Amino acid sequence: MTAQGWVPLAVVASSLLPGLVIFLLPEDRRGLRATLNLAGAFAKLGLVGLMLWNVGRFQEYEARMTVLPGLDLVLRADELSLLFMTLSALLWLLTTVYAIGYLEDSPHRSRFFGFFSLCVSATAGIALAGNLFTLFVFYEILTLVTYPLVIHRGTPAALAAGRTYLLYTLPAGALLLLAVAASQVLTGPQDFVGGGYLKPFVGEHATTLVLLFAALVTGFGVKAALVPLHGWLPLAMVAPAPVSALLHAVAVVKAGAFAIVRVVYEMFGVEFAATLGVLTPLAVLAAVTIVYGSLRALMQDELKKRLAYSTVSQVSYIVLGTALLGPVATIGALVHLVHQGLMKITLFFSAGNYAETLGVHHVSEMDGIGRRMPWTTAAFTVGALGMIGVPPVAGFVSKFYLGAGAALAGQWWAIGVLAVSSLLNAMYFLPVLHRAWFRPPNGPWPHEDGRGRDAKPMLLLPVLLTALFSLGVGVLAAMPWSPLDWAYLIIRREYSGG
Amino acid sequence: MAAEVQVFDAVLVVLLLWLGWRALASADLFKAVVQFIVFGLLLSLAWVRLGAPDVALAEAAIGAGLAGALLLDTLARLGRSGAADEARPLGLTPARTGIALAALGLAALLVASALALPERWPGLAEPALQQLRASGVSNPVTATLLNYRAWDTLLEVGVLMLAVLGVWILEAEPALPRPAPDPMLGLLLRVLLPLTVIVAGYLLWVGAHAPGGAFQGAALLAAGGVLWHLARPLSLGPSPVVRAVVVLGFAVFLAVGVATAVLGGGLLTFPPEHAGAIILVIEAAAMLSIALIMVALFVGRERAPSDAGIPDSAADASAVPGAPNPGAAP
Amino acid sequence: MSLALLYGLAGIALVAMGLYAALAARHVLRRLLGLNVLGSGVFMMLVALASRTTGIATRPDPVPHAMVLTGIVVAVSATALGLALLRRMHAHDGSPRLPEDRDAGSP
Amino acid sequence: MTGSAALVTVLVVPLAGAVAALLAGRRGAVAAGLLTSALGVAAAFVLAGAVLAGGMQRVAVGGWAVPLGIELRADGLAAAMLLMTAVIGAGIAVYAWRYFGAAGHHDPHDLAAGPPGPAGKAAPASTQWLFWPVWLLAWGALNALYLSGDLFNLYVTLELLGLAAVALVALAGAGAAAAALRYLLLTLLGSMLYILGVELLYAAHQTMDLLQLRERLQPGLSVWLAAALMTTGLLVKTAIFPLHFWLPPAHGSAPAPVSAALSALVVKAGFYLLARLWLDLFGALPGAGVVPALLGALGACAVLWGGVQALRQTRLKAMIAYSTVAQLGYLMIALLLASGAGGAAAGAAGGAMHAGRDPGLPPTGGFVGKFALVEAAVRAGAWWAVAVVLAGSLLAAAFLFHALSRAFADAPADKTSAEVPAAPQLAALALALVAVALAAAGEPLRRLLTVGAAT
Amino acid sequence: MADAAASGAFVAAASGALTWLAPALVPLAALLLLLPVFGPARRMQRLRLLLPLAALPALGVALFAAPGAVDLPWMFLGARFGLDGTGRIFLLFTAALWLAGGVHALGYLHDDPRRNSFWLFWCAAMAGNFGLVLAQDAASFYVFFALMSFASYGLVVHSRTPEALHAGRVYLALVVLGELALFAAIALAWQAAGSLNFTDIGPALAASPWRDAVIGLTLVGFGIKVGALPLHVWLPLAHPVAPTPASAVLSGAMIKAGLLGWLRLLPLGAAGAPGWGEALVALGLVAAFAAALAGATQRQAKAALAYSSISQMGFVTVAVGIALAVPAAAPAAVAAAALYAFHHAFAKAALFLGVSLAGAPTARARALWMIGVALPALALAGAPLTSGYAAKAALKAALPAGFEGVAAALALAAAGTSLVMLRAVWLLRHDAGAGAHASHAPNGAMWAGWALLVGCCLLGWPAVGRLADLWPATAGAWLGAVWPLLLGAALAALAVAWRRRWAGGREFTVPPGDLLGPLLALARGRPAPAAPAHAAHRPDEEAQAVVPSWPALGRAEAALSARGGLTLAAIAVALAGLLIALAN
Repeated sequence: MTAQGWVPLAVVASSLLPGLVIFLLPEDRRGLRATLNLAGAFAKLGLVGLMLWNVGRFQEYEARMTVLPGLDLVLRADELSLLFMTLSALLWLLTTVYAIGYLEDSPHRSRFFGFFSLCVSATAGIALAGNLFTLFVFYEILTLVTYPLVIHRGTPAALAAGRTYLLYTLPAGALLLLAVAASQVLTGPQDFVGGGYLKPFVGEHATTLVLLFAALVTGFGVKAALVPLHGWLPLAMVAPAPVSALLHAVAVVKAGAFAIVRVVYEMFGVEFAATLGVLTPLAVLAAVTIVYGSLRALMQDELKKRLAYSTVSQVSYIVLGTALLGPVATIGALVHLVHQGLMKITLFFSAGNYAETLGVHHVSEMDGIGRRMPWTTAAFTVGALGMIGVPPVAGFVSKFYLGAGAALAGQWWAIGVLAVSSLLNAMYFLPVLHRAWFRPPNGPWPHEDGRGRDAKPMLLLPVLLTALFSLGVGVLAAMPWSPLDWAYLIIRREYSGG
Repeated sequence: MAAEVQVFDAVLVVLLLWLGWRALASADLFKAVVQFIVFGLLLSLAWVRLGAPDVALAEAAIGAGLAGALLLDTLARLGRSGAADEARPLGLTPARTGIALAALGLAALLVASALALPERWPGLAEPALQQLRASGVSNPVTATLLNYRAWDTLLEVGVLMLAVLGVWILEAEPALPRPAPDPMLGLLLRVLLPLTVIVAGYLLWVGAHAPGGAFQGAALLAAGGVLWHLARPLSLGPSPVVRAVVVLGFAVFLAVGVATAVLGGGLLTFPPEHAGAIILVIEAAAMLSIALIMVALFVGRERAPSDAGIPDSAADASAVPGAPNPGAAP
Repeated sequence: MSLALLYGLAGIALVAMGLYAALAARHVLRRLLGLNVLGSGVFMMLVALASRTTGIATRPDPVPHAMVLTGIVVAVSATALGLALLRRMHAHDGSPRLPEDRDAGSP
Repeated sequence: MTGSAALVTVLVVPLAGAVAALLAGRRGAVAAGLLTSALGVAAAFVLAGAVLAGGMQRVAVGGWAVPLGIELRADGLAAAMLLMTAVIGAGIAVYAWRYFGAAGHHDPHDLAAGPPGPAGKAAPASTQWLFWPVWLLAWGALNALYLSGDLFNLYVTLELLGLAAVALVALAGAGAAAAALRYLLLTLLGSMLYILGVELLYAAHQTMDLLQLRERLQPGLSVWLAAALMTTGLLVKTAIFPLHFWLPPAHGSAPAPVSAALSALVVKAGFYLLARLWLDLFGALPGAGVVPALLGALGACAVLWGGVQALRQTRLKAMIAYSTVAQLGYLMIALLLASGAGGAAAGAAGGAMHAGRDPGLPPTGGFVGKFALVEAAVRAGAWWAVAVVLAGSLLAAAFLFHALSRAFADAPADKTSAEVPAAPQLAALALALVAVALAAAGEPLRRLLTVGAAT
Repeated sequence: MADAAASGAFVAAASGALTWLAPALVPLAALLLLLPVFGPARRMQRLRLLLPLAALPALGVALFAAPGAVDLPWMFLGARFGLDGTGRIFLLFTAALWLAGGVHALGYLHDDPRRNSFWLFWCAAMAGNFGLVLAQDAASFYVFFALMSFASYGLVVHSRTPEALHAGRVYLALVVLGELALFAAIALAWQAAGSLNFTDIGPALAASPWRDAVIGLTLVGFGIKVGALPLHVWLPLAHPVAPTPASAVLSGAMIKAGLLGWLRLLPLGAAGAPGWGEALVALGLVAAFAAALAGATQRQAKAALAYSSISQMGFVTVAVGIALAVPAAAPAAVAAAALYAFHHAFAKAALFLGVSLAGAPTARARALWMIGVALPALALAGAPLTSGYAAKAALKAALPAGFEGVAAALALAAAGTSLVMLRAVWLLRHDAGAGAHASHAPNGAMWAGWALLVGCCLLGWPAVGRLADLWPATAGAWLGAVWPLLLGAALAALAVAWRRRWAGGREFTVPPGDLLGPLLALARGRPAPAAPAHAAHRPDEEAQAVVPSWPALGRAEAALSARGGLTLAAIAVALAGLLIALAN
């Protein structure tokens, strides 16, 4: 453990400890619970900031603990981990604020916030995982602690969604277990390293490596919601809005995509993976997911379901960018990891605001909602436009790099996929915006909450902030410390150092 | 030592096997239990024939006596319906044929391995007898029980204690009705009780160098206790006094173990010069405890409906049984 | 045939009988009897074994004797507990058999 | 404190605690129990430290050398088991403190339980305190079992443990009597088979000391027969498929802390002994590999069967009980892998860690154990084992989440669930933390486990 | 991209940045003022009067700023803003147009209940339009272009009538399509040039293997905005339904943003792309003719004006085509295109604003209006002494050798322009009562805005060109300038006569959006509605057509969802089996 090894540990602990304490709090200790949550979130953000600053100056953080001989738990802060870490820390803070407002009077808040914090801890672990085993461990923990959140409402639909979630994630976990164990047997202890570490093993194991790749991608692909492993995600939208935010932006889906990025870049090494011939199938899989998710989103009337399918599609941009050989596509993938999170959380927060304030759950009920809830709808608009790739919202930047990367890689079809998908994005988001802004309300709202004009401040503030961030990272994309800038930093390491 | 097979042995073995089988296979369970008791008594004869008088005493007092009393008592309490069993309780069915074949196969294998044993066999007799001098007693069985393998015995006392705890747990609920005591027993008790106490003390004392010891003495003492109970029903629930006596043997044994360990000898390592005395102390405490435990196993915490006068622990107020259930079997 | 062998074989027979009864009987009391007979068989084998020291040592091996003594005490303890359980089960369920051994009609 | 003193302390503390609890009676038993737990944990840590530092600790009871006397030995595996037992036992104690504290309680964890009727109610509060002496005796028996190097002494500890377990199950009241009785009959039968095997070994080798036996062991009919008898007896006690049928009713009807103790500790004692026999004693015999293979196969069946059955259950505790059956199957597979050449350390580590009760999900020790198991299986090319472990872990996770979802399903209407006493929650949390710590302590634990394993 | 030097440059460039960003930022700031957080809508009434002035900074920059540029490496993907010659022309007319339009809108919308929403989109679109003119790199250009395009949707559907919504949907669909094409084009151009600066892209693209792709995508992407054939279909739908000031800026200013995009991104002058160029010329000519003819059949003045815009942009397209085909001719052609855009912007915007003044109450006002309408119409037709003549002349002068036929065709097309202008003016007069778009009589602000534009139309030319260019230098040139006008008048007379004599008063009308109706019908798989399209559209029905249910796909999803575990298990088993097989 380096001298600075406590920092990554503290990052994980900053949500873990409050989470554990929160479990024990009585329901009515709102103030204390909120304080704990927020203190943890701010502490995490501060720690992440510290690491960002220092990693930006080429210092690394590492904490290592040997579990079994040759089997280490490694938490390491490098550029790539911090990209994800920062996103999740920031969004955790906002989601916490949002959730405090959202769940104001609902039962089982301690349970909810407890699991929520654990979820974030697991995500921190995934982000900081320094080797495959650690990644896997935290990945499985994430499965474990997300489930209670998915079924939090306890309704039959929630339970069914939870079942489906498990139906996908548990076999995936088993497959991963096998794959991780097999890779452990094959290579012995290995840390993630820029450029990958599997190349020397190619000799007689080429086919094994291909299978290993397939197993890992399948396992991680479940959380990344790659078609046909995506079925759980649209169902999981029955969970409360903060959970959706968590699933789609802060933690779960991102974790899957992030893991795939790690595997491709720092386990196999992208160039080696290309010579192995596994990248093209992965890219095709991502492309299919992108188009399929968009098509499905088009058919949904339920707003959150539409958003969920949109996530299916959007997250695969990350995978697609990863699978396209070349630094530019990689930048696109990495940036999209952050940008998609910002935009999608905006959308889900907005959807939550609609549901909470007016009882609106369906697109068909949204006529004229922009007039009724202008701020929320403005945020929603920013998110939706970003998803389509309308500049200067964040989505544009990542799509731009993905497209350029595809061109650079000579994968013309990928540009086509991006274009078709953007078109479909427009087809399923623009009508929503149209209804919201340009149509008169058709009758009273389903379940109007008497308070105020727009949503409660606690619900509004986070969504405005995320919308602002979505806009900001697009407008200031090229600024130092922006996600794009950071992605460049990662890429310099990946393609030159590795 | 009788090493030659005599006709007596052959008859005894045949009788044992027949009684053993009858004890298991009699359709009438009462008969079966009685035959089991007789089987136990004959078994102690066999122990004597095999040169194990200590075991014989224990078998007669505990294996046949106490166990038999417990079985009979339970049978009585189960009532007519509970004591009834099938006409051919061990008659062969397809499933039982399989069990029988397995048992026979096991027996065959055991026989084969028994036949493979050498006729003369050293065992641990040599070292056990050689160390006798340092053990503090001259009866090698007592030496083994309370010195060489005292750790076994300590845990064994624990097992007994545990049994009574289990019975206490189970007897917590309102006791089942039982017949009123027989006044004739009172008379018998007055004669026998002092006798059992004296004999038990003797057995304890003599155990150091001759067959006998704490278990045998305790069994005898317990027999007296049971008689007492039959004459004047007792309640041996977990009242402070009862608990103290029940735990006494185990506690003393353990305390000795701790003391020997702390004082430098090591766990249950008795200095040869004091070994005899220490063993006697342990045995005395153990005998008291075991005797009470055995009675308690028989008596439990129940009390006769007519006899609510014996004070019980205040803590057990909830366990006071109600009036006899007139609908239950007598 | 030596004494040890005779009683050893008798012990083996008791073991087989007891094992059969413990497994085949349905009345719990009979099962307990079976276990006791099984135990007696084991003890008899042990004591018979101890008697094989004849001619080597002056007395039989005391260790098996001690083991048997312990075993008898353990067996009676277990029997007492079993009987208490049997009484309790009978009072509660109205049957002296384990649930899986209860026929539809008979107790 | 020297190693041998620590060893004696570890043995004596729970037994003395039982005495104290019994003497203290209803009001003082809890204090005695909790104090004993604390002392026991401390002693176990000291002993583990001593073993780690000084290798195997030996105490010849009464100063008598084997084979006449009994030698108590603490090697790495024993120390680890002692430590685990102490920690889990402490958790159980805290849990039981509150659980039995609430008079006339209704088991809050039995989701399917109806209103407690007069017939089904647990033993009255006046006897609930007996949990403490009985549990402490069981703990003492476990410690004695781990440390004992003598086959007959092991028999006595097994009996002590078995009777204690039965008495604990009986705490659930008359409704549990049948289950407890079945448990008693089978555990007695198992003991009898075991002692029969001990007798055969003694007859053949004139010693009951494990180490001495290993040196003297000559393959032969009686040895094989003894091995078979002892193994079968222990299989019954360990509830290995298809001899597991007694376990679900017994564990399922016991009070919650008792179920925890039984599943987490008591059945594992049988496994511990099996492992000792097959890793230390019979494993050296030529051709002995068949039995672990068979045990492994049984374990595989147990994993799958237990998992499937667990899913079928409607009662939470029955579910957990079947999951215990499945977990024991893992242990058997671990035993098999450990008995194979090379994988001993990993397999043993996996097995030992699995002893904590969880379905092998991270971040617990169970997960690390499962991982080690899979890795060992992959390394050994035992693909069937990989398949079984994976399938079993899926089933386990499925039933766990199934149970969890039931807890959630009831939730919205029921605000009173927030008033479940804090201590059980604390204890559950603490145990979970221990499981996590076990994962974290994997490396020291492994070092501990290797102490004495080479000898 | 991000290093210490960049942050240093940030400070140094701050003042420059302010100059070049102010035109876009001021409208954005105005937009923020409109957001309700600053007070209730009622109190905003007076403040709103200042909104048209948000265009003033842009005008100021266009008139007074020295050419230059500033790099803002932190913005977007590394932005560069500045002004060059072409940009100045575009900024000039764009700013003036938005200013005049804004003034007009003040009056036009003064009692409109949705005016707040209008001004929001107005400001946003204005900011986008100014920003894109000043952008010197592709990404920034794209950002502002998107801002403008999407914001104008709000202007198009302002009335919320079914027609407006339908037009809005078509517009939006094409905008999205265009954005995609541009997106791809810019991504490729970036890859080709390694930079997003326009100055780097052109030369680099000439040698790039992606040249054709970029050219094609750029033509399509901006072609939609320009209204190039066949991507023009939104124009005749959107312009009539939008509020008049919005139509004016749409047709006058925003349409030119597409042109500017072409000029910026296409490798004009760097390398010849004769195929593309000639195709573009041909397309432009066809557009010039066909749109003029279609416009002449329209029944709504604004639709006719919209078709006229398509036709006029056809002229510009010809210029761009030539620049693309013949590198040597590029500078002249580009200049001509810019001048033409300048001219067309004012003229067309003046005509559009004229539409809402048709209902003038007094005779004097009507006469004034008539003159004010006739002048821009003449300018568009290319009459001498108008900017139209100068622009057309510049265009002809830019034609290199080998394109003489094009010159003739352009002259003929000018006749078409005359025709459509006559039709438009006629429609304006006859629309006067019935077709007034404002809900109230013209008021001072409306007149003021219109007057500003007419004034610009008449007097604006010197700001960009030589005064002497406004009239033909020779008699032959006079003739050449006048005959198309006369031909157009003759055609008009013929058409009127034909209608009276032979058609029994029935009018032949090209439905606005011409190609769109059959296309949509084709997509729906049923015949086009017989009735004129604008009456037959039922937006909801169409919405459903865009969001299909595709039951088979739903079933597949349900199956996947229900058997997800199975799927995964099957995959897992197959993988595991293979792993095992391999391990052995």
